[in-house]
Order: sequence, then structure tokens, then C-alpha cells
Amino acid sequence: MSIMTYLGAIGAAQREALTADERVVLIGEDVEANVYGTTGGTGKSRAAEGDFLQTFGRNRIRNTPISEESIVGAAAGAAMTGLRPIVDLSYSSFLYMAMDQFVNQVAKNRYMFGGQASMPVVFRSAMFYGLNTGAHHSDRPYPMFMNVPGLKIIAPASPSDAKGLLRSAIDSDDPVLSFEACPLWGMKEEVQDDEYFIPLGVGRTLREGSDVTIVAISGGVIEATAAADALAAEGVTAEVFDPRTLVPLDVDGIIKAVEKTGRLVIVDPAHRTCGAAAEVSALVAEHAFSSLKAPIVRLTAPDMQIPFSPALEKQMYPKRDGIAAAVRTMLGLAGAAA
Amino acid sequence: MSIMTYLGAIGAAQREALTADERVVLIGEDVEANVYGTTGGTGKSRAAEGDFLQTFGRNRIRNTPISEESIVGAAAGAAMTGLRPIVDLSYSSFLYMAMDQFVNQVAKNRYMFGGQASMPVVFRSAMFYGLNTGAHHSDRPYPMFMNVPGLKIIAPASPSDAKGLLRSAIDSDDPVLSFEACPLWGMKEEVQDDEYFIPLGVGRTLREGSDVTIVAISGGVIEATAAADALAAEGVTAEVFDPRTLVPLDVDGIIKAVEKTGRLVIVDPAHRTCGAAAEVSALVAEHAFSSLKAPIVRLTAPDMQIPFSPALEKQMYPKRDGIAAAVRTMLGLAGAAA
Amino acid sequence: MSNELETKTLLEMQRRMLRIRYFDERASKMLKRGLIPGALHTSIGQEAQVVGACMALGDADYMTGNHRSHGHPIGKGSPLGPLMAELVGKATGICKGKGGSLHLADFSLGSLGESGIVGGNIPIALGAGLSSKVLGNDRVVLSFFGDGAANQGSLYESMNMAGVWKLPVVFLCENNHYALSTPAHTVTSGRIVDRAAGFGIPGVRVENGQNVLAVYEAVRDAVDRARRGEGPTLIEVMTYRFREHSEGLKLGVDYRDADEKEQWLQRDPIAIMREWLIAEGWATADELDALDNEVLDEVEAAYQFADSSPYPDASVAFEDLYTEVAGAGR
Amino acid sequence: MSNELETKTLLEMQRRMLRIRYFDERASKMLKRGLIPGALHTSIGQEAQVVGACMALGDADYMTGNHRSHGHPIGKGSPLGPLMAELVGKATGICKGKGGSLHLADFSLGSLGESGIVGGNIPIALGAGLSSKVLGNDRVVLSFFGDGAANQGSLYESMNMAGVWKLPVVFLCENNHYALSTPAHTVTSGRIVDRAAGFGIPGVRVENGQNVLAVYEAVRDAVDRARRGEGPTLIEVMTYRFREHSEGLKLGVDYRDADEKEQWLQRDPIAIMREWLIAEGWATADELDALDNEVLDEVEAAYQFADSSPYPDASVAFEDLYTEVAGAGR
Ligand SMILES: Cc1ncc(C[n+]2csc(CCOP(=O)(O)OP(=O)(O)O)c2C)c(N)n1
Ligand SMILES: Cc1ncc(C[n+]2csc(CCOP(=O)(O)OP(=O)(O)O)c2C)c(N)n1
Ligand SMILES: [Mg+2]
Ligand SMILES: [Mg+2]
Repeated sequence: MSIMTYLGAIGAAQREALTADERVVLIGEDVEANVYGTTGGTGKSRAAEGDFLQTFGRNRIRNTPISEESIVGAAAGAAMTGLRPIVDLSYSSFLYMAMDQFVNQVAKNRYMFGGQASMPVVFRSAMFYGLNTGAHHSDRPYPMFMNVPGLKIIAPASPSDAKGLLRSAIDSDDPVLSFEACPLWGMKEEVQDDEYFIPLGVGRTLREGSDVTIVAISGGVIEATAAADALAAEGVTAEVFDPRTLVPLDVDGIIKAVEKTGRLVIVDPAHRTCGAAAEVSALVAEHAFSSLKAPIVRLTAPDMQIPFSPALEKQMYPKRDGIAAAVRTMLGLAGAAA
Repeated sequence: MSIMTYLGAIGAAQREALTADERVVLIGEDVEANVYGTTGGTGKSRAAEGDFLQTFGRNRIRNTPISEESIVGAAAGAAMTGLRPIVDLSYSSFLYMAMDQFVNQVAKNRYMFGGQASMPVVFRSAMFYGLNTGAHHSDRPYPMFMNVPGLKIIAPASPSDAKGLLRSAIDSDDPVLSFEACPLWGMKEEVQDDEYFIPLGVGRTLREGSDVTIVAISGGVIEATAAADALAAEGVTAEVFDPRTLVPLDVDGIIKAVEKTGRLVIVDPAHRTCGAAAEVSALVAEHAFSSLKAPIVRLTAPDMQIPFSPALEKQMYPKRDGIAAAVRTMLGLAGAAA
Repeated sequence: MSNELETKTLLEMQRRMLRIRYFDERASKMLKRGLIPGALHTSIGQEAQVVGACMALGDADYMTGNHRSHGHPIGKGSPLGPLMAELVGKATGICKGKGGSLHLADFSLGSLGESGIVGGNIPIALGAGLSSKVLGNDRVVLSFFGDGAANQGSLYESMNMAGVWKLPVVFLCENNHYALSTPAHTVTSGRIVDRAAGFGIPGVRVENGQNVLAVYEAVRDAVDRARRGEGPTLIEVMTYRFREHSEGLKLGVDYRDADEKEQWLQRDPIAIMREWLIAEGWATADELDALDNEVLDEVEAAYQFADSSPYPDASVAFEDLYTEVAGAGR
Repeated sequence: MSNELETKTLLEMQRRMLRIRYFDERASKMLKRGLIPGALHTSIGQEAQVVGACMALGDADYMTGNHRSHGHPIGKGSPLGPLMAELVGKATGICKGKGGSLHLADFSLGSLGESGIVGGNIPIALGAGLSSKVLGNDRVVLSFFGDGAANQGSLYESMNMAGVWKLPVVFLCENNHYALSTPAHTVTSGRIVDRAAGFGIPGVRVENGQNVLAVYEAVRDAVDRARRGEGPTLIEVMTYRFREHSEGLKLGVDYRDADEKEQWLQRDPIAIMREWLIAEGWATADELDALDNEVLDEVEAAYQFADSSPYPDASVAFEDLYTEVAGAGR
């Protein structure tokens, strides 16, 4: 075990996979110079000994032009013909550039061609929200990809999940999108040094509780656990569940967690309408209706674009205080209105 | 009043708007030749006297290269500088090509620039599902656009709604996406000849009932009413509600319709996960929880791509029989399992 | 140039052109009779352009194509039965009935799939070229697309990337002068072939795209170049489709000039090749008639195969999305 | 060539270049001190390229730009206070604090907005050109983008469409030799300027992009051409950024050669213009010093304005998405 950051864990998973399998290649803008900190040596620097370029060479580390649509399509084509590409798309807001390739080629090809090809490819991108970069760089677009059958989606919320899920993603024979949360980049914890694989579709329980269930996604997880800890001090116990992968989704895990408490708060930093929180809510309203004691509450970013000013942006995502307050209101506790 | 088809009504709304306002222009592939039947004279033919090209001229009827990304961006730029474009994108599956322009420019510009510009532009496209055209031409992608704040979305399900909603869309100073359903192209009814405007955000009730509420979207509406009629013959009355516009959504209308019956079935031909049905379900679980007597049921296309073969495709969308069966099951009626 | 080519190769060219012609004619009739659902775009009139290009490829080489899709896999040598069965939507279809006319693919022959999305297949070809280069397996990739697709940005991104990385990709523009109802000259600024230069790669125009040998030679040179590691080429082949954009489409006024059409109809690639084969002594009229009949029989057999095959079981719709059944979902 | 230009114009060029330089230097310091959040890309070193282009436009003409954003509106004449306030995120910002450094826009001067999405602003410019043409209002549109953006397909789609429709658009590529850490020559096949020809439009390269007059002349010619209804032009201006891609970015190894950098730093557009103005007798050193001071004062005033302005009320985040409050939602 070593202490790793979330970002370091992503780098470590990539390095492991590149080492384990010659067919794994890394494709993306500015990957040679390690601009985004996951293709370097130990640190966030090209200077460090043994960065990806030095270790794996220019044949496998492909620094690209700014051509997202063709990068994504090329990765798909390469994956259909023997490579196992990892594509670094840097910001999640740039995925739209390649939407046609994602939806019409990456997601559909295997199906349309009757299973003649498989497509082992991973598309990584980081959600730079909460950092005052303005509307163009702050998106958390995973919900729209969840509506596209044929893609798998991971959304790790801790360093060890980041490493284990990403390794499973790279080893999957299907296309996987990895949505990484910049607010977690610096998060540190003990991570296993050797290879391990966290299966896609299996969530994790972060807190056990009996009063309310909080299903939290990506950067929402850390806020939900903080809220749960604050509530615990008040004698309220919350079950905190992180599905970790959005497709496939651990529906059983969610249902069990809700059945335990009969109350559900969903914490999701993406936009509200047709978001991941809506899906979780709908699943629960279908499968755990009889155990529900109260209306389901979604805590999400509002249906608003993201403003630049710190004075404006900070209110846009669900935070620990708001989560705790929502739970208190739901339980009808004194001071809930405060 | 005259009898009009759904497709004819769309043509009529466009003609009205082009006539009413010089700033309205029409942009799209193959619009000169009226390939898709909404830019012609009376019929689906360029030969007819007075097609759009003849009537409005080449300055305003812009037959484009196949360059969706730039078409959408250009329409946005034109709308920010004095025109009011209607863009015909033909198939809804081609919108992905322009996703970046939709999300990053069309939806965000006004907000990012502090309201300096408005963007009066309409993007029309048709959902060619159920017609055995295969996965590339069968998409119903409105859910992903519902997750993008800044867009408005209409989904007319009848000729008169098509005309009235489209006119309102063209008159709106905000960007509107119109998702039209090919299965409805031939649907006919009496439509007002003169100008009328159906406000965005106001649904309509197609059937009154007290046993169950069916909220149906786009091509699902005709199936839902047929199911309601079949159920009525069995003594079960269903309230059928068509929100007509997806953004803004008539949440009050939906809630009222559900409160009336305490039971909800949602019929939506789009993919399931993070779909419009999920959003409706989540809204009801938030706002009408206490009136719910049974789990909410979503009838949607499965999370699967669309196969070509008639033997395979026909089962992919919710149909009247399935809707009626779901209602019977929900009500615990005899023979429900059949 | 013909001396370097074997009789066998020349006759194979004619055979494949005939296959495309008769396959598409039959498919068109089947569509009219309601046996084929959906849309169907024939390559009738463009056989030389398709076959000349495909014959310049080896069996292991890759190919991607577009909505005008049947010709490409046929040109690459794919057996007709599973293709025809696919158009009908049968279980024995090359894609199990899930693809249909716009989405043929025969991976066993390097046909990586046709795309209904104009321009969508080009980056896929780029990726296959990257694969070939990284793995060092010497395969060349050919991407077919139309004059209409040449206005999609993906082409230029892909040409640039292939140019920078010297990938073995041949970008082949089938310029049949129209994109659906839209004349190329009304939506194309400059000439497509001239766009290569700005991306630092050779651009070649085959003016006589109705001559299978002319196409073959141009593509062979580009393939050789690619295989030598010298990178991509853009080839623009001038041709014409003899039928409507898609079968059954009825536009009120023909957007194509009657004279223009008539002139092109005189330039039938199959007739041209037939005359040349006879004139140059590569085959007799009788031999070519026999070839004709062989291919007609092949098409008939393909039809019978399609017709007698079962439709897929409804459950097939729920297979093949992923390689494994998705996780813990309900 | 200078005779045709008024002293006033020449000095205005220098003034605007100074504004960009001092504004960006100040902003960079503010960022370091934590007064400006987010990312910030300076145009330091590229002032000639920005100002030469903007000065060739009339006030009513349109402009779109990219992430290297401050220079463009300043070059077009936008007052500094609201721009600086925007960078800080204040209520008095040109976008009410909602845009920030990457999303400046001043519609009162035809600045239709900077885009954080590389290549995203180009189709917007195309549309403004369409507007101008349809409405017949004689406005020209200039779109700024980098060498990196020249690899996005949107540029070629837009050049083609502008070419076909003869729209009054000037596509201006700011070739500063790098896209973030990536040297242009490693990701660009061929030369950017040469790509114009294939799209049937003129391509012009300004080799001396550090000379504001050279840029001005090239852009003026393209603007004149556009205004005459003769259509678009692609201009590639060779320049260099003196700073890191964005302020505060620390890459372990410099991807730029030290000699190369040193040579370019010698070619400071402001120093070059200053020398020329003095040598040609357009202004004295004293007059130019005074200009310097004036601009420094302007920047100081802009800082004071930004600093003393209030932050927007939290509710402002919920305005301006639509022109009207959305329907019946809860
Ligand atoms: C992205 C996209 N836009 C539009 C269409 C509709 N469409 C199908 S074929 C076609 C014309 C294509 O022309 P071209 O590329 O020249 O090929 P051709 O049909 O002439 O062989 C169009 C517009 C599509 N399928 N995909
Ligand atoms: C679509 C998209 N891809 C990637 C980025 C990340 N990015 C921001 S600036 C930049 C480099 C741009 O280079 P260039 O166009 O040459 O402009 P310069 O910064 O040199 O002025 C990159 C890759 C982005 N903002 N948008
Ligand atoms: Mg064509
Ligand atoms: Mg640059």
C-alpha cells in the first residue's frame, strides 16, 4: 500500500495497463508533456524520470492534434482492429465535439454489425467544476451518455476506486467512459500497489445507517459522507451508498440501501433534468415503492449553466450543509428550516 | 379549418413564419428540393407551384452542404446578429454531429455573456423510428438535450400541436429544438388555417379518467390514447396527459393529473436510462408522493440500440397493447398476466 | 498497363462489377415488392469506382464505407447470400439482421462496416490505420465516402492526422456529382481533390471513374505508397449514380439535367470493361456472357438463401450490445 | 505604405497594443495574488497580430475569438474597466461576472464572444457572415483562432460554406507555433495557409506577424474583399506567445526551445512599432512615453474599477439563461 492521490491513482492504473499489455496505447492532446498529470512519472511533471513517453515510446503514446471527433473515431477504429486505446480527452466539456462518434459509432457498431467486432477502449475526461473556469469548462455530462445504450460509465469517487475501476475499464472488451472529478484530484488515501480490479456494476457502502439513505455520485460522495458524519453527531444515521459505476448501475445495491431506511436523498453534481439522480429516483419508485416513507429528494446542480464568478458558482452544486439540511427536513427535525 | 397532416402542419407553420417576418430564414440540407416534405408547396413535391424556394428565394432558403456542426453554429451566430433561422436537420440522429455547438454555444452563449445576446433559432429534426432504417437513423435523443439548460424542447404529437407549437417556437427569442415523430407524419386532423400559438410549457389532457394517469410523449401519445380507449371499454378510465413541450415542462399539469388518480404510467419512445420518463417519475416522486398508490411504471424503449429487422424492431417501443396490459397489472385486474 | 495484370484479375473485376449490378438490381426489385424494408441505396453506375478500388486492396486490408453500402463489401469479395439476407432482415444476415442495408460489414474480409452517418466512417478508417501502424502489420485501410461527405469536418481532421502520423489510409471520394438532391458544385467551394495539398498529402483525381482500370491504377499507387510507410492519399473518383439517391424516393422535379444524365448513362462501367476485354483479347463475348450468367445465378442463389432463411428470434434484439451481459442491473 | 494612414490611426494601434500588454500584465499579477480565479491566457507577444486585425475592422463589424481572449475585445476598442471586472467576477463585469476570462464579449462593439472551446467560435462567425449577407448590412466578420484550432473540422466546414455563399468572413489563424504544449509542426500536416486553396478561397500568410502594419494590411485587404462581396479569406499570422500557455501553468520541462524563445522575445511588437513610429517621424519618444503612461493609468483605473465593484448577488446566477422565465415548471 502507498498513499496516493486520486490523480496519482489514475496515472498508476494507466501505467499498469500499458505495462501489462502491449496493445494498450494512450491517445490525447498534450499527453506527451503530461499537462493533466496522469501521464507523467511519479509527479505532475514531464521532467521526472520515466514518464510515459520515455517508458512506452512515441508509437504507443500518441500526442494528438486538437481534433476530438476524429480522435474518438480513430480510437474506436483502432479498438475494432486490435488495439486497446485509452483516450485522454482532458475536460469533459470537450466530449460533445465527438458526440457523433460516441453515439453513432462507439455505442452502436458492435450491435449493428451483429457482434462481429468488440471495442475495448476507454475514454477518460475530467469534470473541472467548482473551479471558476466558466460554463465551457465546468460540465458534468455523464447523464446524457447514460441515455446511450452500448457505453459503460465509471465515476470513481476515491483514489482506490479510481485505480481499480480504471483497470477494469481498460480490461473490459466494451467501450467505457471514465468521468473523473477534479475536486477530488488531490484526495489522498492508502491504495494497493499491485494490480486489482473493481468490477463494474458494484457499488460501495460508505456509511451504515437506518434513518435515511443517501445515494451519492462522483464528487457528491465526499459531501454526502461529510453530511452523514455531521448528522451522526446529532444522532441521525445515514446509509451512504456510492454506485461507483453508472452503467452498469448497481440497482440491487441501491434498492437494498433504500429498503433499509425507507428514505432517499440523491446527491448528484450534474444537471437535474434527466440526470443520474432522476434515474435513481425512477428506479426506486419502481422497485422499492412500498418501503418509501417520504418523497424522494434530489439534490443536484440546478438546470442552469455554470457561472464564472466565485460569488455565483459556489452555490451551484450540492454541498454537505445542504445535504444535512435536506435530511433534517425530511425527518422533520427541529431547526430543519434554518 | 382544413384537414392537415402532421407533416403538412409543420410546412404550414414554417410558411406562415417566413411570410410574417423577413428575418426568418430556412437553413438545411436538401431543403430546396423539399426532400423531407416540409418546404414544398401544398404537397411533398418541388414541382408544385409556390414551393419555398420559389416563394422566398435563395437568399432566405439556404440549401447547405452536409456540415451539421457548422450549420448549427452558423444558425446560432445568425440568430445572435439579427436573423431568426429555422434549421432543418432532417433526421434526429444527425444532431450529435453538432452537439458541441448545441451545448457549448447555443445553450450557453446568452448566459455566459450576461444576457447581451438573445438567440431566436429553431432546430427541427424528425425521429425516424419504427421504420426499419437501422440504428443510425432511428434515434429519439431528446432526453440528452433535456439535460442541457438553455434549450427549449417541443415534441408535438398531433397536427394542430405541430403547427401551433412550431409557430411559438419560431417566435420565441430562445433556442428551441423541435423533435418530430415520423410515425405521426401521416396523421390527419382539422387544423386552424390562421395563425395561432400554443404556449410552450402547457400540456394537454387527451382523456379524462380516474383509475390511472398515463403521461405520454411524442409518438407515445397516440398509443396511450388507443390504450385508454381499449381500457375504457373494460370499464377502466385513464387520464391521458401529453406535456407537448419537454422544456419547459408542464410540471403542474403532470402533478395534477397524477393526484387525480394516484397511479402513473409513463409512455416514452426514447431510451430508458436518464430518459424523459425518468424525469417525470422523479418529479412525481418529489411532488405527488403522498397521492401515489402504486409504484410508478415506465414504459420506454429498452436500453438497447435499434435493430433493423422488422422481426426485431417492432418490439422496441411501447405500444397500445403493452400500455393497456401494464395498466391492468397495476390495477390488479384479472387476466393482467396474459 | 494491362500486361501486368493477369486475365484472372481482369475477369474478377468484371465479375465483381456484375455482382454489384445484379445484386442491386435484384434488391431494388425486392424493395418494390415489399421484401426489403427501410432504405436502399444502389451503386448502379458506380461499379468501376467501387471495384477498381477494392481490387487494389489485399484480403487483409481494411475498408470502411457509407450508406451507399452494398457495393463496398461485394467489391471486397464478400459472399452475396449473407448480404442479401441482411437486407431482408433475416437471421442468416451478415449482421444477424440487426444492421440492414446501411450497415453491412464483413469483418472476415476487413470490411469494418458501412455507416449511415455521412462522414462518420472516416475516423474509423483513420483508427484502423493507426492500429496497422502501431502493430506493424502492414495493412492498408481504404475509406469510401461521397462528394457530400467531403463537406464534413471529420475528413479534414482525419487527413491531417493520417498525414502527421503517416498512416496507411486511402481516402476515396466517390464524386457522383450529387449529395441526395444537392449538386456538388452548389455546396463545394473549390475542388475536393485540391484539398489534399493543404494537408500535405497527395491528391489524385480519376477523371474517368467509369473505367475500372483507371480507378484500380490510381488506388493501387496509393495503396503501394501507404504500404511503403509514406502515408495517406486522397483520391477523388468522378462518377455518377444511374438511379435515384435511394430506391423508391420520389422527388417532384428531377434535380439532374436530362442531358447530363443521358450522357452518363452512356458511360456504363460494365459495358466499357466488357468492350475493352473483348477488344484487347482478354475474353470472348461468349466467355463474358457465361460470366454474366454465373453471376446471375449467384444472385439468384443469394435471393433464395435470403428468402428461405428464418427471421431472427425476437430475443436476438437483446444480444450483442456488450460483450458481456451488463452488471447488476435489474 | 504609411502615408495613407493618419497619425491618429498609427498611434491608436500602438495604444491598443499597449492596452493589451499592460492589461494582461496586470491581470497576470492579480491572478498570482489570488484576485482573479480560474484560468487566464495572455496575448503578450501577440499584440500586433490582434490589433492589426481589429483595426482593419469597422466599429459595426463583428468578431469572434477564443480562450486567448482579452486581446480581442481590447483590440476592438472595448473599455478596460468592465473587462477587468469580468476577470475578477464582479457585478460590473462586461458579462455580469458570469463569463470570466474565457468568455469576454462586448456586443456593443460587435464582439460576439470568446469561446473556451477550441474551434467552437468559428461557425458562429460564419453565421454572423450569413446574417450580414441576408440582411445586406455590409458588415464583415473576423474570426480569431489558433494553430491548434486549425485542426478542428469546423474550420473547414465553415471555410467551405463561406466560400460557396461568398460570405464576408475573414478566418484569422493566430499561429503562435504551439497549442498548449504541442508544437504545431508535430500535429499539422502541410501548412495551414495552404488549406485555403482547396476550399477555393485566398490564403495569405503574414510572415512578420510581429509587425502590426503587416497584419493590418493583410487583414484590410481581406476585409475589403469581403465587403465587395467577393467572399472569405484565410489569413495565417506567424507570431509567438511570450508567456506560458496560461498563467500559473507549470510544466516540468519547457516544450519550447530556449533559443527559439529568445529570438522571438527580441521581436516585441510594441518595441518594433515604437521604433518605427519614431524613425518615420510619426511620434517622438516623449509622445510615446506619454502614451505609455496614459495606458498605464487606464489599466490602473480598470483595476480600481474592478476592485471597488461589488460581487454579483447570488441570484444573478439564475438570470439570463432564457429571455423569459421558463414556463410552468416548479
Ligand atoms: C450526418 C448525416 N447528414 C445527413 C445525412 C442524410 N443523407 C444521407 S445520404 C446523403 C447524401 C450523401 O451524399 P454523398 O456523400 O455524395 O454520397 P452519395 O449518396 O452521393 O453516394 C444525405 C444528405 C446523413 N445520413 N448523415
Ligand atoms: C475542443 C477543445 N479541445 C481542447 C481544449 C483545451 N485547450 C485549450 S487551449 C488549447 C490549445 C489551443 O491552441 P491554439 O489554438 O494554437 O491557441 P493558442 O493557445 O496557441 O493561442 C487546448 C488544447 C479546448 N479548450 N477545447
Ligand atoms: Mg454524392
Ligand atoms: Mg497556438
